[in-house]
Amino acid sequence: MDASTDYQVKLEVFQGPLDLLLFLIRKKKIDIHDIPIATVTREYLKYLNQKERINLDREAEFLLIAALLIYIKSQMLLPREKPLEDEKDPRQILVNRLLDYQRIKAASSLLREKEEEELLKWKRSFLPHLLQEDAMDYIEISLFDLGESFFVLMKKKEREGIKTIKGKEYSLEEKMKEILAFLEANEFLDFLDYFSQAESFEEALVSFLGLLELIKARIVIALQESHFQPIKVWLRRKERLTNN
Amino acid sequence: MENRLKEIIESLIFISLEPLTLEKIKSVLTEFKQEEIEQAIKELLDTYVSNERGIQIIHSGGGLLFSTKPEHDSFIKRLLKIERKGKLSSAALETLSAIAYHQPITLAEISALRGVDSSSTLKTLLQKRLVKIVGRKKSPGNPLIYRTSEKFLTYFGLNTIKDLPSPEELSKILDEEDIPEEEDIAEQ
Amino acid sequence: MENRLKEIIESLIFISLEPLTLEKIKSVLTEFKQEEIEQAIKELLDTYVSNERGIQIIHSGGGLLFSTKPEHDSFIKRLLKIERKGKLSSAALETLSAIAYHQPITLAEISALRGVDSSSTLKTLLQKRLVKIVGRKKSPGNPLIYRTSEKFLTYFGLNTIKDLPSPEELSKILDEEDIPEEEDIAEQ
Repeated sequence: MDASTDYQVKLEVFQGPLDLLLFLIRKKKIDIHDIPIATVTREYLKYLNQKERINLDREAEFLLIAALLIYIKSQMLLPREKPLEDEKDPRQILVNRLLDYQRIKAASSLLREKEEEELLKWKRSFLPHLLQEDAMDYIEISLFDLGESFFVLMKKKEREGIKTIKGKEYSLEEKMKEILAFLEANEFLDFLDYFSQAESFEEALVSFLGLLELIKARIVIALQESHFQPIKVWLRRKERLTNN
Repeated sequence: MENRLKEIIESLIFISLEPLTLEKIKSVLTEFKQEEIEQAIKELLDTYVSNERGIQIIHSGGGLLFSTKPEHDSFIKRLLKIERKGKLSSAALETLSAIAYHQPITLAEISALRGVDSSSTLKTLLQKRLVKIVGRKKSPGNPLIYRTSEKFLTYFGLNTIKDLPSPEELSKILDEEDIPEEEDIAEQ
Repeated sequence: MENRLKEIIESLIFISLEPLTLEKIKSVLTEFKQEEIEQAIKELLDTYVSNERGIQIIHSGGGLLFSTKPEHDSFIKRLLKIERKGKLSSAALETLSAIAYHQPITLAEISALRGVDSSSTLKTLLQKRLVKIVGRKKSPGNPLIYRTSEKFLTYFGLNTIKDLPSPEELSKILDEEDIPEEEDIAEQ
């Protein structure tokens, strides 16, 4: 293989600096346990020099390994009185990392094969037809789910953009009357819409408490068709009518 | 070839989200003659009738679909009950997350956080012993206050409640830019 | 009676969205002897192997699961109007391998193993439920630790994590491997 074809392999094809190093070692048919560090460093830097479009994060990762290579090279060049013992070989850290990485590469090509096999087999993602069964959306939850759920909840609240607190005072009773009046005039009340109209956090809170009271007193009913769907509030009387 | 056609149709019925109509089957299997397809469907249905099978193909909603048999209903119910034991609805999950991150907390506070009345999901969590009552708040009405339980920790494999991913860690993980589409794996 | 048991088990496997384990089958079918159940499962699997069927029962993720056959893939894609199923990115696969072979593992450890920052890949894997958080490491900063999930097993058609070759076996595979042609790598 001549030098001109060397450069046809773009840096982007490599997963990272270790991938590039491994590639160089394999290409030169070098024994991974006995790396000619000077040659490899030279080759590695040659590849790095053709960086055209790699982003800064990636560049830093590649440079980090370059620094390690140069450091090892300098260690190797230091005059020694007697030959290095194996564990003192400055290359050992690099060799270990490469061996670990090589195994990961091997495992990932194995997983790729398995993935390809499995993708040909289709499994159902829905509950099959049951004779008389209430299919509810139950999920197995992980710690990540729990955290994510909280995160989404907080984001939602942030977006709802509860406005600054004003001095005005709101009475619970007034709010309850207001909600009832709204429900008399309208079919139902869209929960989020209603609260987004609140002028202040305080007003939203009082409205909310008022609504809770009305629900508790079984005057109104709040329904949500499914999770993350808008919550609608109905007068109980009307709700019965629609059911009939 | 005929057998292969029968197999293909069977797999299509299996994977279809809705009852699979004859028209749909024909429109997918364009390389087969219509009569061939009809014949294969007939034979497929016969196989299911004659063999002792736990599942069946039924005509429903204008198409074909797989279904269990009524006589196995009680066993299926038992299985579903077991499968759901360790599971939570998404509403319960949300409630649990609100409690985990805001404990000690009252029901009104949970409901305010979620924007939905949370009393029934809280009840579920109490029944599953993932949440416990730890006392009353010294405020009007003296509402009960809740915390996550020891079982909650075991369920998630945590040593202490401090092991929960912190809101900062969560935003670090979740606020990352979205990954380009081509990396997505299809939902299975 | 025996046939009935086979039928019941078939319907249970069919109805379960996740791989159905032998333990679960036994815990549902308490009125049957364990040996009877095991025998019936064996016979059920034999039926599927010998008959020409469009669907099959596979061992995956520690249990039994229905799936279509690989050879019908193209027809199913036509039915579902899917061009191809998305594959994981190489970065995602590499990260998964690092986790699978070094679990439990922290993000910093994953990044060190790969030589590249792996936070956004890890996020993708968490969202795809292929990886889970299992607690914190007792080390400075108490970082979160990760493991592969049950879905990881099913996704790759593994029955248990032990189905993966051991690190020693991997090294052996590597030693036997030929030096790849440069072109091959360039195409990746």
